[in-house]
Amino acid sequence: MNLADFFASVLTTSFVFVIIRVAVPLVCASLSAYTAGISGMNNIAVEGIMLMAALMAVLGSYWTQSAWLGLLIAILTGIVMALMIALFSMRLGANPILVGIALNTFATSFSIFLLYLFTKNKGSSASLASKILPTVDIPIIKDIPFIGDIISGHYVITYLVVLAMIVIYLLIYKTPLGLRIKAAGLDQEAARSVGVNVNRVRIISLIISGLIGALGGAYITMGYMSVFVKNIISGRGWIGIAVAGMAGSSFPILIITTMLFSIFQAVTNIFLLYNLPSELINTIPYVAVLVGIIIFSITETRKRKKGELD
Amino acid sequence: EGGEEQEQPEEKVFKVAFVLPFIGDQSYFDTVNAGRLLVEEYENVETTLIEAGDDTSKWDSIMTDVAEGGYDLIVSGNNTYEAHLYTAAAAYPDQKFFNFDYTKSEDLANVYSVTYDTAELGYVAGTLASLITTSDMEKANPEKMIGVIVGMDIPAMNEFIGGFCQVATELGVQVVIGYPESFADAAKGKEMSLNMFEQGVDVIWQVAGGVGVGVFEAAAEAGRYALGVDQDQYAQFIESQPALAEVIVASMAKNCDLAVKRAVDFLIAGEYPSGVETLGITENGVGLIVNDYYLEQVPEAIRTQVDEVLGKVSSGEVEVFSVLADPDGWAAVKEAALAAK
Amino acid sequence: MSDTILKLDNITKIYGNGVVANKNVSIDLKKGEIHSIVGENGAGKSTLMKIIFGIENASSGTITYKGKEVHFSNSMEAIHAGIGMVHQHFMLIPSFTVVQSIILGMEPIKHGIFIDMKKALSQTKELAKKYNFDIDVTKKIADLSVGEKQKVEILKTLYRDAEVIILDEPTSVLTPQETVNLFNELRKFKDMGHTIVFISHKLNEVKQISDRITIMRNGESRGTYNNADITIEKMTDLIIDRDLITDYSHLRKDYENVSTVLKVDNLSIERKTRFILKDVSFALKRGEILGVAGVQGNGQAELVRCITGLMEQTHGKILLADNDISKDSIKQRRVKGIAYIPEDRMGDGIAEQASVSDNIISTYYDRKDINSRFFMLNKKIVAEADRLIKKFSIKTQSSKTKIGSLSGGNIQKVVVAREYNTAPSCMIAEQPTHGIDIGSAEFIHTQLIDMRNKGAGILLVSADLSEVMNLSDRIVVFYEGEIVGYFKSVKGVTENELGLYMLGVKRQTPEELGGALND
Amino acid sequence: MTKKKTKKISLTNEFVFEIVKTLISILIALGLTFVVIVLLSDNPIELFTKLLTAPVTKVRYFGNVIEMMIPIAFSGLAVSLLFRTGLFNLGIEGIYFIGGVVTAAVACTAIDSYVLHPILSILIPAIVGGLLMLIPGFLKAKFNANELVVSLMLNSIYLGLGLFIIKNYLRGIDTSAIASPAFQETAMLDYIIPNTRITISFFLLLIAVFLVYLLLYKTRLGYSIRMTGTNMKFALYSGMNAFTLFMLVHFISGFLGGIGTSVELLSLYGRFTWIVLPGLGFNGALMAMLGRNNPVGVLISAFFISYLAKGAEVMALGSDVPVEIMAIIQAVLVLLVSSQYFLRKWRERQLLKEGTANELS
Ligand SMILES: Nc1ncnc2c1ncn2[C@@H]1O[C@H](COP(=O)(O)OP(=O)(O)OP(=O)(O)O)[C@@H](O)[C@H]1O
Ligand SMILES: Nc1ncnc2c1ncn2[C@@H]1O[C@H](COP(=O)(O)OP(=O)(O)OP(=O)(O)O)[C@@H](O)[C@H]1O
Ligand SMILES: [Mg+2]
Ligand SMILES: [Mg+2]
Repeated sequence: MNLADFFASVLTTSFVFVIIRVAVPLVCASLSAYTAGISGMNNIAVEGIMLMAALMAVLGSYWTQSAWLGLLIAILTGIVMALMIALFSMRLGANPILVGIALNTFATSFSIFLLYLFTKNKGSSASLASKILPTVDIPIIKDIPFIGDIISGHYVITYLVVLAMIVIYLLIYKTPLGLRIKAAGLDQEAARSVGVNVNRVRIISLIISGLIGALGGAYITMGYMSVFVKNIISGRGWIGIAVAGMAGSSFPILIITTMLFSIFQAVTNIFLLYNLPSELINTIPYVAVLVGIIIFSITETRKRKKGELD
Repeated sequence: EGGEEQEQPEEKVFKVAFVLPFIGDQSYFDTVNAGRLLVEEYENVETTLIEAGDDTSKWDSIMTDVAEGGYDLIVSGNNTYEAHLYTAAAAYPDQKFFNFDYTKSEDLANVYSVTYDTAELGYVAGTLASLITTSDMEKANPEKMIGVIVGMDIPAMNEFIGGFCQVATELGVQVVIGYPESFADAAKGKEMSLNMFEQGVDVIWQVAGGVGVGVFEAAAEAGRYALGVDQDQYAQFIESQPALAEVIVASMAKNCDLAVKRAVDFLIAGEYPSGVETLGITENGVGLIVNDYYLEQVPEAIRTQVDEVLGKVSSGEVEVFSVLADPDGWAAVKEAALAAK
Repeated sequence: MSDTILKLDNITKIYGNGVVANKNVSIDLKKGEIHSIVGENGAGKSTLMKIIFGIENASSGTITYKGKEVHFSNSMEAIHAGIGMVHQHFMLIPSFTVVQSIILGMEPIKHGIFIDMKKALSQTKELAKKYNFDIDVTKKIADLSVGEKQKVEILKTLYRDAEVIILDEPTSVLTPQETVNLFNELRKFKDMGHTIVFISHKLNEVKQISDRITIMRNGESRGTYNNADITIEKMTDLIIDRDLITDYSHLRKDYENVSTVLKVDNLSIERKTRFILKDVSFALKRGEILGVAGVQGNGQAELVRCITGLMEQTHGKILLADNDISKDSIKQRRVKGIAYIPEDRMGDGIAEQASVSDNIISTYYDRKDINSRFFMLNKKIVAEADRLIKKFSIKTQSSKTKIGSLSGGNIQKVVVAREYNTAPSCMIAEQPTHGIDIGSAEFIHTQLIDMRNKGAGILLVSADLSEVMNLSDRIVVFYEGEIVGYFKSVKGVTENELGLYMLGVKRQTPEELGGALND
Repeated sequence: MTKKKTKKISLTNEFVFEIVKTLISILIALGLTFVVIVLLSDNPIELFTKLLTAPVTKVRYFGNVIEMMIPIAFSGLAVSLLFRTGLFNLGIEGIYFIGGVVTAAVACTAIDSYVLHPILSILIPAIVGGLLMLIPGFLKAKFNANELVVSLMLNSIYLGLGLFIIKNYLRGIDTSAIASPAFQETAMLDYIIPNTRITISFFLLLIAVFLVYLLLYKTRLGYSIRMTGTNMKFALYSGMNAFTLFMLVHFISGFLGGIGTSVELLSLYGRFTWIVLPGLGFNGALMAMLGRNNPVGVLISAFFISYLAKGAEVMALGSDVPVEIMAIIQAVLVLLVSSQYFLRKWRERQLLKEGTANELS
């Protein structure tokens, strides 16, 4: 394989399609960390939420024999986990970060525990006849050249996630709730002093966070895959947390960074077939984010020095 | 019940412990467990499964517990975990051990080990895959390309694909190799497989544990073929996820279950051996699983050729390249396979 | 009785740490009155207000509002019931715009779910205009001066149209003119039937504006008086049980070896579009207090940050006893003799979660006498802290108490004690008595004069003109980043005249201003 | 007299309250576990007893508890220093991995001394760990780069880099797994207590706890760490040098991480076999939080969690209850113990009672 082959595979509409496919769970992870984070309730249990949701999607759709009910169960799982953060940190005063770490360790083992309970198997759900959600061909659009190839034919959840993305954007930037969420995150005392019910606002943010994180988990086992494999999230949740940490409160930076990461990830998946040291190739997306944040921080520091910020 | 057995000492019950990191790896820990279920059927065998987890710092301690647990035989193994078996075996020389998958070069009197000729297995898989890609089977394409997804770029894993590459080169078929460096990230496995299919591959063999599911997903989505590993993966999925099962035209088995049964048989017969035995196609240690779906999907011409190859390998007529035996030669074999056309 | 709108009955509040902040306090507020609450720092005023506003829960006692017993469990409920509060510490979010800050919690809506930004803008603009608050509502809070922030706080309450408006020390950062405006507004509200609770340490203001006055001491009410029935002296007496010094001139002693301790030479801070400081030059001598007057936000804060090393100037030099310290680190400057009482006492001045003793040594924690070679000497630190607590009569349970639980005035005393304790040659005192009760303020003032008498040069930056006039030997006035007025002596200078310079109406010639550097 | 006595054991005493609260949390966690065991097993009482008592039934088991405790206590110490300084850095995970690779490199080198070799095999990874932590430290101190992001990315990068090194430069040819060669015998730490695998690392840990304690509470550096951690602006204003401080803290933290990983490998492994991040760093973060970033607290948390883990492991061996049950106990426990308000209402009522009582007298 040579460089020409490589570019041939990258510079295609189907590659854009691939990027979207790779990006969906990462977008979910980023949004999940972001929505919780801007309300001042850091959710670092994204990985655990996605993992449990991925499992519950499979188990749920198996029990109910309905993909949609499975999705619902997955989402409820995600929400319940996110609410655990609310319960413990808001009602019981535990550090939300600690709750997050605890939930992650919990999810890692508990997903295996549940898997074992229902399949007598600790590795995968291969023996369960679970359901998946269909892919969607959008009429008319699918026949438009290029655009149709890119935006039609994705899994149902992909469209749900795009929808969620738009809704979250509008919510944060255009609605009273969004303003209050930001206020709660920036200074809870100040928010409280004008009658913002900070706890309620944060609970809502966490519910959204759990929901979107769960969508990411369900995406993986309810369309993209049809089987749960132990530890199937493989760090995607953490990437979301890192991206959200980098984006701060900015929604555009969040999405741009996630997409950049996804592009690097997709390229990495191609590079991996080129007989190069795979363990190093695997670090490409991480190196990219690292370089990104270094450049970002340096420019911010320069700006601050020059007084263009603050 | 137990009391009755005590009174009739001639009805000895053999207690066998299986120490595995976990089961459900879609791979040979499951197969070993299948072996356990096989011998569990025996009237006079009682088995205990111990899932010790994948944190090897705990294995010595667990092995010691098991060694002190009064078992007649302890079954364990695999390149990552066998060191702990040998540590315990050295400490408890009267305890019998069975290493179901041996790679270690040293040896102890109370340990009987088997190793599987996975290179032969790879050769068979490579033959089948090469024949499929050059065939006019329904989902095959004109390109002569096959793929393999290997969990990690390490010798124990590469041993599977040395023969695979060798035979593909001989048959003029190009090989695409992908190492996801993971046994869990099925999504990545899927993306890599889809990329392979995109490049013109039409059949992929997976040797990657949980990641293998991603390979089947990709094959189902792209309308191509996949080959399973370690056990009958068609059977594994046909009930629950028929769409996935239908891409698995054949599976290359590493018959650890049979090996386990053999070992227990020796034990019961009172002639438990010592030393290392290599189980190849001849010994039924590895082989192609022939099921109805294989018969239905793969044209008879191809099947005949595969059978021929099986025979040749078994008889030693074909010398299969082994990465473990010839680590320095591997690079060249790989290069050739990647470039072949 | 029918005109009582809000009635507190036997309110007791015990904080989680065991502090009894309010003890059986009973107060009734009449509809349409301005009711002041005075008392020294830590008397429990803010706590009482927080209880009314639903931020804190009373441990016992009842609140009756409009004839009904109420239990507000959060401020939302209080706001809905028609109670508004301007807090002692700013409740503003720096990255929000003024509009966002004002509408937060009561946003105008369009299409059922979205914020109607247009309406919000026009409403807030109107509101500001109606009450004569000159403020650009599209600005970010971070870009506002302290005075402007205070206005935003008041606008927030007005926007909510509260019936009972609680103002916890709203005037401490306003200029005299702004205070007059505010009082006019308050009277207007009163006439419209609003009830106003007003907390201040400036007793003359209290006297000016109030109908009735409640005095608090040690968490207890010492009685409510009609304004006409009580004099400032009586109030003082009830608050601190002694007389206050109002004129410090008799305390001043002339310092012998007059020499320049701090010289600021052509200092400028240039930003993309404008100068924050422009060619500022002055000299501060040993044994003097140099007052810096000016409306907040005219560069004084930046000047101080440059001198102390928290900010970098773009041009110019700072000399400490003839050594150029412009490039020195904060630490080096401190070691060379600069001490600094910061304006933002909660942000810069203390670590809220740390103990009083940890806070009281932060600027000299590595000093020899409280350290051995490797370790800090805990006993000596505690002894030092206890000594300072005593000397500065800081009200705290012990030196191990979290400083965050002290009242504002006592926190400030900790800061002053710490800076005092380094025996600096140059003290930068920025709003040193902002929000401090009369007793403590007097105390801090005498400490500053004491330092001056011992030969320290003190740069006093304050928005409180009477403080500047009372303490300073010489005065410079800042306007838009420049020195526009210089007074060699405070004698004969009136507050009004200073005010004209502060507002940029008058301006001296360069020759006259040169005195700041050369006198 | 009597009054004083009642006050001493009353719940209003912060310390007593914490202990009561912790005990109740443990009871609840165990209660829940019991319920789960009852649901899963036929002989719940026996299993439950095993869970609680197994670690003290055999010297070896108790040794295992200590063995498990050591690496997570080291990483807990390392992380707690960072947390204390207000730095949310999870990079110790990566340090454990790459530090392990460095350990392997040193331990596989022939050094003919039973004294020097272990010392070098611990010291070099520790120094490398410290230096590597300077990367996020520098980026934070100089450019205020988000340390969480940087450390998470570095973790993944160290994983790839470490694997690359092991595969290409440090591979044991006697194994077909991806692992380093067996460590030289000279490098390995000796077992010092019969029937256990406890090595000198246990004492190193105790010394580390003591030193970190001294550092935090008795030294000037510790003071500036604590002040910076509570209010960075204040620390700056007070003249503390954030840059130097961040660099020092990161270095010490990485240094501790390096020791943690090397003693783990030199005591329990014999060769480097990790192919994924070992999770010890994340676990350390948990210990740090559970122990309230206090070195002694970290030690106690690590012991406690290890004790339960061992109990769960013994219980699960060969039973119907999967060992993952530990996850349930641990989660509930961690959450309850760290819940500051848990039982707070109760305590406040107590406080009020006492407060009014004091008022009256
Ligand atoms: N929730 C909201 N509702 C209505 N308008 C909003 C809302 N949030 C922001 N805006 C408007 O959009 C503009 C940009 O808002 P944004 O919050 O992005 O400010 P920013 O300071 O640029 O970003 P950030 O503070 O999040 O870093 C604001 O000036 C405001 O007028
Ligand atoms: N959150 C808190 N936790 C514990 N104690 C507190 C808390 N807030 C205030 N206190 C204590 O309660 C007492 C009353 O404080 P409060 O703030 O009400 O005083 P204040 O009269 O407003 O003083 P100032 O004039 O300085 O603002 C003080 O002793 C203070 O230390
Ligand atoms: Mg083909
Ligand atoms: Mg107050």
